[in-house]
Amino acid sequence: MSLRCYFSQLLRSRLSAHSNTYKNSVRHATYKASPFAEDIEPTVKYEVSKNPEEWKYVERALPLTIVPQPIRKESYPSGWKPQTEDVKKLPYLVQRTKNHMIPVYLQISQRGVRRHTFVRKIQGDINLLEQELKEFLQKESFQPIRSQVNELTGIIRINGDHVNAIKYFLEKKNL
Amino acid sequence: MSNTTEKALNLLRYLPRVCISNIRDNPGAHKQARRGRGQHGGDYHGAGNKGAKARQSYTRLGYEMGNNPFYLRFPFEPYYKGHHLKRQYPPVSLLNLQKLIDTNRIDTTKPIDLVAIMNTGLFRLYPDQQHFGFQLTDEGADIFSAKINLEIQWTSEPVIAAIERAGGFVTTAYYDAQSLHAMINTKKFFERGIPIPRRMMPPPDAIEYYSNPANRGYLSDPEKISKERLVLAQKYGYTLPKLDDQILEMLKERKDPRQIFYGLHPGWVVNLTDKVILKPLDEELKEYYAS
Amino acid sequence: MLSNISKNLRTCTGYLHKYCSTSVAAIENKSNAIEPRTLAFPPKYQDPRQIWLESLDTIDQRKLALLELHPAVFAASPRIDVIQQNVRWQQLYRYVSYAHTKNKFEVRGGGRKPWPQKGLGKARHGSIRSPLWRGGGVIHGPRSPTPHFYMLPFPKRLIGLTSMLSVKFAQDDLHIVDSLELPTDEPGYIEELVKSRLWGPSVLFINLEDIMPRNITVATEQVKHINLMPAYGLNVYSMLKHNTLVLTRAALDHIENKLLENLHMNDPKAVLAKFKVDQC
Amino acid sequence: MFRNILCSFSRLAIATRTPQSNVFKNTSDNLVKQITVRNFSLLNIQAPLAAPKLLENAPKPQPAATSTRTVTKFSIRKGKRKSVKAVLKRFYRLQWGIWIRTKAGRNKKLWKKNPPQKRRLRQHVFCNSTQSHMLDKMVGPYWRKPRYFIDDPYQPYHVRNEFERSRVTPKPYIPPEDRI
Repeated sequence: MSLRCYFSQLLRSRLSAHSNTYKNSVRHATYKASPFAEDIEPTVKYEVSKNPEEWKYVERALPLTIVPQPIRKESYPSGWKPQTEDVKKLPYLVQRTKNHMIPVYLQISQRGVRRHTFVRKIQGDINLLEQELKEFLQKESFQPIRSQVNELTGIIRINGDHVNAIKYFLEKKNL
Repeated sequence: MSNTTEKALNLLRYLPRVCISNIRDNPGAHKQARRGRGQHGGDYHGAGNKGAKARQSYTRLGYEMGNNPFYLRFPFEPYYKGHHLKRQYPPVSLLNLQKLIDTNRIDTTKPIDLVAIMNTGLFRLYPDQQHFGFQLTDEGADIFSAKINLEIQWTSEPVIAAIERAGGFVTTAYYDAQSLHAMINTKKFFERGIPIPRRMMPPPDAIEYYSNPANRGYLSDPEKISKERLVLAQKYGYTLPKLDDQILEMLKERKDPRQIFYGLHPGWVVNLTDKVILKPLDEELKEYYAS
Repeated sequence: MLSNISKNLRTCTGYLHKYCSTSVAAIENKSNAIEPRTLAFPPKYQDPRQIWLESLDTIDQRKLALLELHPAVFAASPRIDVIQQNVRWQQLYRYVSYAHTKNKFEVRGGGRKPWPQKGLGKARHGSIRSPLWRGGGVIHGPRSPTPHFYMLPFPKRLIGLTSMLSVKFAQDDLHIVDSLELPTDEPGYIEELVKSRLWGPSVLFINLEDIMPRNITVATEQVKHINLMPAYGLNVYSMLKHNTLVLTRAALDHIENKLLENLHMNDPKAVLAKFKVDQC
Repeated sequence: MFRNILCSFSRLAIATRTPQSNVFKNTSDNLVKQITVRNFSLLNIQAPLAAPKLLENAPKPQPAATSTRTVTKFSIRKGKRKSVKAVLKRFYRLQWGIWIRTKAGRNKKLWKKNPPQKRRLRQHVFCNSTQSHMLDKMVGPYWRKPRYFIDDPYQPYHVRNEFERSRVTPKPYIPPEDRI
């Protein structure tokens, strides 16, 4: 496989970890930043093409480093809804995850016996949110709703599987 | 309006400066790993009085004191026969795909293939465990409404109907393990600085699937595919929507059976630092990559 | 204990003193030359924080402009427990204990049965180096070298950095300067500057590049408690160790951008995967 | 040479332990494998055998290494837990955690069993949760991973969301206005 090694030796000298979008802080004291011992002449003929057209396809193949922001559309068929813009004056906010989803999760433990719902990334008045949630969920369930607020980490833990009910509640309050 | 973070930050203004000596972890975060050696940890060292617990002589898992054990009682059944040979295709549902499009994780102005799905960072694929790409499942078929040019590795008829009713195109394409490794993490592959591998032909038992126009195989004849589109439209009772021309160009884009990435030929070496593509000039290499 | 209380009294009075002084100090008219900071990922719920951009040219404080700081980095919830976990990780992951004990087979001697099994009326023993004996082997003793290496999960290191920066900012220990250029290179100047601006005795200057301007390097050479650090060296332990944290404008942009990008990372698989010790 | 001594030594050590009953059954197929391996292995190429005298060097019955059907908690070479192959030959794991098995005696004495009984014997049935939990412990994580075959007959059974206990995804919620 002479093909593979001659190319990789040639390139290893010039490849660095990754190209950043902002000014890269150069590290002068590490192995990677130190210059390569000596240049190896490639034996096979090749041509270097700087054609921006082809580079467009490479850019398309490369992954994004940051999660893109959703674009405003008139309808979202998948049932996903973006968060409303003016949330400043709301008493509390359930911030969307970096993937723009509502952070309400189901945790199953004790071999499937215990099912707890977690509402994460809560900002603002967490106790008020808890009261409203319990009020809303109590209507549907015959058992009393038992919940636990962790103020420091902004997480509410509710006993029982209420994930989709809470997502409906939050969407109704256009959070 | 009680905001915990604001409350905590205001409180910090009046507390002494946080330093290494005045912080601690949550109570109970670290359990003592010490064993009972002595000074009340001794006596039976927490192992209780005699018996299997103290002598650590429990019976082995599955043993039933000489009785014919449960896991040996039943005759053989070839449930797992050939499990390591059959190809696997982790599922992507139409609902997932629609959600990715709605949240702008996938760009519908460009053809969508395995590289685009893996670049969202939400799916995992292990080619060394016989994963040969993704299969499209029909959950959410009735709400799917996006004009896309999709390339997937396996799919079923109702799914093809759902995509084509929405005005898109779908092709099923085979990728061998080596090309999958290149497509899963494209940045890491380009940084290795090796030529883009040549995509292999499908194995004998898959050639028939990928050359059948009903499955929109990438080896089948395009005319037959357009005929099949009409057949499917009549079967599922929808009319093929008229395609407006500015996205018609994108919808027509297809890969060559030997190609892995759109627009990049096998044999090319991509250099990320100098933003340059190295193309071989050797006759023998060119002929190898083109065949 | 007493020294601790007196130190806190001094810092508390320091806060009061600073408040009345900020309202009086005139803001330099040069602020329009410095363009305001635009925040990536504009915050939705929390409002951005503000901080003075200062300069090291003169001893007493000179405010050049007012900068905005992203609340997700500088007003994050101050997770003291995560900060402590980071400190514990930074201390432990490089610690290798060389403590060593010999077990029964390694202690010299003890191969022979000291006296016959029966007959002497003494207790039965098979070796004079068994753990029961004085000078005998140790059971489950420390074996050298014992590495205490472990990698704290990536999200915890991220939260550690953001909470540490928020704590520093909340306690007025964070200052932004335009650059680390000093007019002179005597240590006296920098010490006088730190004293007059009521920065804590120990100051950590963070610069974007790891090559610092000559003057400040020479000035802080002898002074043990004033240190320089490049932006890529920022860590929770050093920030805790030093009383005041001084960032240059470029370092601030770089750190904030990098933290925000990692908070909105698209493909965290590589980062969340288990740390491969042999990296292949 | 070294390898040869080793397997002869292991054959000798094992010969003493295994009971006589299945000795002959194991040796026949194992012996054949032993001979072919020895002839073609690079290490010890021997001179072609003289014309074989049938009686003296008839193959001595020695048992080969018996396959263990119990759980090995710590293997010799890597110190890791081993999967019990006996379980994988008899049971099949569904993704929501239960194991299925065949019925014992489904091919035995069918002449005297009535049709409903034979129909019941042909069925594949669930194990109970304690048995499934035990089988989970007897088998490594490789076998508990989900598999995505094409046209897999068991594919619809891997998800069982109708029952609360075996549901993995959150319960659907029907808003009050959509309820009938």
